Amino acid sequence: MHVLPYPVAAYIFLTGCYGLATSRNLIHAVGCLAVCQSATYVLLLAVGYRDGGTAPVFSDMKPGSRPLVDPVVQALTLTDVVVGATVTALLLALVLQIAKRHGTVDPDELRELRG
Amino acid sequence: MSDALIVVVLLLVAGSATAAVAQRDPARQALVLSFLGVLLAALFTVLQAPDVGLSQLAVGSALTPLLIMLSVRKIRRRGRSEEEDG
Amino acid sequence: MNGWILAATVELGGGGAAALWGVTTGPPARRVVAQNLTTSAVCPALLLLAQGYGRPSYVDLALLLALLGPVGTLVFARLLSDDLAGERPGAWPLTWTAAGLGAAVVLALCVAGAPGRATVKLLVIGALLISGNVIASRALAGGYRGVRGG
Amino acid sequence: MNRLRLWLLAVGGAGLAALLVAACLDLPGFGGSRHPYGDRAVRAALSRHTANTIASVNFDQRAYDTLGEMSILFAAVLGCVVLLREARDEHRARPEPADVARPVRRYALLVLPVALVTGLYVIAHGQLSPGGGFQGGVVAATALHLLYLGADYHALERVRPLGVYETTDALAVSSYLVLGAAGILAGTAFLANTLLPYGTFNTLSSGGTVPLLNAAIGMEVASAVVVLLAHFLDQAVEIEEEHGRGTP
Amino acid sequence: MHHLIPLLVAIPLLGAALLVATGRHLPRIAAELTGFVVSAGTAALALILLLNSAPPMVEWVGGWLPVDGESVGILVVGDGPALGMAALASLLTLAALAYSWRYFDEPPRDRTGSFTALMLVFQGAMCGFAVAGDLFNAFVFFELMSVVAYALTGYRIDEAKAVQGALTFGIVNSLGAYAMLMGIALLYARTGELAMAKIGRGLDAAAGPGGPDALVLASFVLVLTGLLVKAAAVPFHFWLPDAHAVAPTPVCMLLSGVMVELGAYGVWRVYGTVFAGPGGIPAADLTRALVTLGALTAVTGAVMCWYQRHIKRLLAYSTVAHTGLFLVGLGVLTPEGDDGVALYLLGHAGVKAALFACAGVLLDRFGSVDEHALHGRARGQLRATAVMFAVGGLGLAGLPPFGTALGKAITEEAVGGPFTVVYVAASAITAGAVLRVTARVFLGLGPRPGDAEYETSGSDEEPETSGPLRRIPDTMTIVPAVLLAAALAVGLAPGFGALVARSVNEAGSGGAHASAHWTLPGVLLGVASALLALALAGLAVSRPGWVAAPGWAAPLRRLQSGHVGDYVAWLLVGATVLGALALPGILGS
Repeated sequence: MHVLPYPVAAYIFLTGCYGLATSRNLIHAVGCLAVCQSATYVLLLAVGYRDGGTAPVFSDMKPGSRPLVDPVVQALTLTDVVVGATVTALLLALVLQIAKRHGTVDPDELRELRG
Repeated sequence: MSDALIVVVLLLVAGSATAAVAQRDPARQALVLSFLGVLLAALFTVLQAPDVGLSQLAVGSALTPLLIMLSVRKIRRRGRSEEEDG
Repeated sequence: MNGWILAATVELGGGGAAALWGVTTGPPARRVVAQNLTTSAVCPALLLLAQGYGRPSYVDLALLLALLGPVGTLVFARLLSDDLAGERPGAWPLTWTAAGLGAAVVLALCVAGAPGRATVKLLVIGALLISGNVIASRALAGGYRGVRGG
Repeated sequence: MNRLRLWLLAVGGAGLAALLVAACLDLPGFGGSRHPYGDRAVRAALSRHTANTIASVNFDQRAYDTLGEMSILFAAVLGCVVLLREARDEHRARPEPADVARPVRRYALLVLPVALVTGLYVIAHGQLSPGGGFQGGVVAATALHLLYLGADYHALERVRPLGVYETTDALAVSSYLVLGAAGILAGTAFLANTLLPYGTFNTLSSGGTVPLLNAAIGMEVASAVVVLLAHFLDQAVEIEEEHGRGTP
Repeated sequence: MHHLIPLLVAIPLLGAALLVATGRHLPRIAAELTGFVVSAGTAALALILLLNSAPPMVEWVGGWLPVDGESVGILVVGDGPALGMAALASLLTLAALAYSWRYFDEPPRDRTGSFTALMLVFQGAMCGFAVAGDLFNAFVFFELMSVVAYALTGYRIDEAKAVQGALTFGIVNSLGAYAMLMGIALLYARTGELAMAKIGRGLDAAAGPGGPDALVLASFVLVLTGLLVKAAAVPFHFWLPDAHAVAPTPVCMLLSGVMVELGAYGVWRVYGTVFAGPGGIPAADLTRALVTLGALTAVTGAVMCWYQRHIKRLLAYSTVAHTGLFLVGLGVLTPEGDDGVALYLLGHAGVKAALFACAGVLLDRFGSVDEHALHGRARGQLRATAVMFAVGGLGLAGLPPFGTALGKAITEEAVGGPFTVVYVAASAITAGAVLRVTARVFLGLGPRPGDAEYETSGSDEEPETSGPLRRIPDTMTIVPAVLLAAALAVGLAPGFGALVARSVNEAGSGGAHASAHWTLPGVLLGVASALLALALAGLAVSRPGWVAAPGWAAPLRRLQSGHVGDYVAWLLVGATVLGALALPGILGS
């Protein structure tokens, strides 16, 4: 019994936040957001793991023959992966428009919305 | 034995996540992100989630890098055509 | 638990760490080579894991990686062709070593399993993996010239 | 770098880190055996003859979540189409064809059908073995773009009538919704898997409506990803700003 | 009847899918008509369900009815507040679609229906979030709502401010959503359940004699971070003015009118069902956290609102101030507070959407929403809009008999004490700013003010129509008028307050019934806010120097830097503050 995966997930999340806050390039920032999201995958799947378990997929094994890991978190993570990919695409589309309209993708140089 | 495997992959994932954040150039970050994607797929396999691993592979190994690299290319091309304009 | 998983651990740990080091340091040329070698490091490990866990259905993961990994490298080879133009990274010794490793793993698994549909699948994966890697290396070593606009 | 931001980041990060670490120590140990919902889900999947429990959770027990997930993809693609449309001050330029080395071109054209078939295989076996509509759809859509990687953009454009893919995307979403609403018309509930026989365990037609919903998702994802990548490719390759305008 | 609840999501989505499928061949008028009919149908369904929501309904999607109290399906709830929020979202979408009838004369080529389709998906997402009874399902619809909102905010891609605001919105809200998902994962690890009520029971069962532990606190903080980012509580609020000020006007009506309030609703729902039990967060801690953050939000929003010259940004800050007031009202955890906030929220939605609609008229007539540039330009024209803007301002102040006044009066009574001052001040200052704009722009009163250093101006914006409008279409006048009338009806319709109170209390955690009706002190406080607002506006116009930005307001304005990195750092600080505010209960027990 150990708890290593949980702090690793927390660490990934905070690292991503750090990158997001200090980013000098919006594409890089979107990448950091993807890193933040991978923390949620790790946490969810770690929560659902069971020692010695295997995937509850019965195409190549008999039901009840082995301990099973939690299928629900896997379905949740699956949804989460899709969400992550689509959000990345949408944000990248916005970054492209920013590059066109502002001529830069450095957040330090975007000075339109203040005060 | 399984635990050792999980620990190894977890540490690699943490390391590559750090690297992905530390690479400030988006093209280089995209390389690390695609590596992270494949590693995450391996981690999901180790955590007995092949379904999630498959979708992570599908998204992380080719789709996301393609999206990021196309954006990078667009922005670089913009920069170039502006330089040519003077 | 068993030798297959031990082998996968070694492969993932060693190959993964080496690829991580390669992909984060050095000039762009080295990084793309390392990215390409990720596929050859992880794909055999996935095969070994499927065998180690006794779950033939996990082999699909390796199939997908053998298909899509080289595609990912082609993305970088194509869209970074300007950066790579001067360097032409090929790293042929490494590529062939990785290919040999993949072949060895596939052969070992073919021998361990009973011949049948699974063997065919394994062989297909092996072929895809090796050809994909070699082609991706070829693409990095000047596979795209004069990409401008297109 | 802004000094205030670094202070905020340090304080906020430290606080959240402390909180998360404290929480981790209170979590049940990794690999624990208490998964009440998971165990119920496995039983429910077996009772409905679905071999892949994850597919059963996705397309039967929590199909409503998948409806939301599919809508997110649909909305994001629609959003990208809107955001990456040609602006008033832009025009399209024909890109020069790329010069691709012959082995790479051959490989791409050879692997393309293999990848397409693999994508379809992953979709079709979704309710049996790992995989499903989402994974297979992405693979199939990515496969198509081997044409761009191996040949050039014109080759891809020839096999990609965008309007058809957009319509397919929308129709796949509609069919998922209609299948869901059929449950209400049949007098049970939205997205109820009670319309079709559950079939024989571990065959392609098992699981009632699971394969149908799975196929709808596969169609939706494949066409959505094609449309999505098409707009990014257009931006990266074709669309140019008119010179002397555009930037403030 | 309860089987129909998921259709609140399915119908608008189906409409959107059909619009996209046929979008290439459909004339614009047909696309808009389809959108209007689908949206109206959903609104009608929401209202019918709402009328049948006593006693509260529940529905297990997919027919997975619980066996021995355990189910594998997803729960949707059909109680008064859930269906009420769904109905509100649907009706506002309908209003926004009607308002945009002659809007956007240049839709994307070949895709006439895409704006309408996005609005329909937005409607479906808001309805789905409102009726969610399952925490992960709530996250899914929360994310759907966000994704559509990013795309809609950046819809005018020719506008530099719009795309920047949309990206800031996207990054901050996505991060908030991921924090929420981490919280959901922690709750799942503890209880092994996803339905909100089951998680609540699971927490109670798992809590030892020591009461809640750090895990409960962390999951509470993470889940609330996601919801409070959406609700724009200080210090999670920075994205809101950046996004709401630049979104197309019909979208602003929805964002400010109902989406932000859905964040507050989510806080109420999640606390009441998940964390209210003995294994959750003690009531005193929640009150401390929400009342502190809410009061801070109200004050910050009001101060920043006063110093804006960009009219839509000014309205966005007034939304921040009002959500602060809602959070304070919810934070005291009394039935009266919940009732008051429900009524306040309904009235506010009408008033705020109407104000944004009027600002949109200015934008399309003059190509500017800058208070200084527009000084006196609308004098003598746009009379109807001028009257509605002024009436909206008074409604914002809580002048009886607006719904805002009734809601505010009840909430003030529930909160009591020094917080009454916050309510009166925040509503008066935000309303004063709106009235000041009315006086300067529509009446041309006072001298033309000078420029400050650190601010966002609203000039040189592109009108959202194909060019500046010479004649304002009737729909753009009728819609705000109807919305204001609805806000009045909330306060005036006999028995409506009591009806809302009853359905909120039936669903709420308290269970106790409270009455909701006008009281003399409430009316007097409402009149006082309105008079104070008028006085502030008059002072601003006649003696600008007296109410100009003092030195201490400058740092506050500097915090709103427009830099997404700053906002992310503030999000982390906000999570820490939330944890610190709720910590004593964990330590003490």
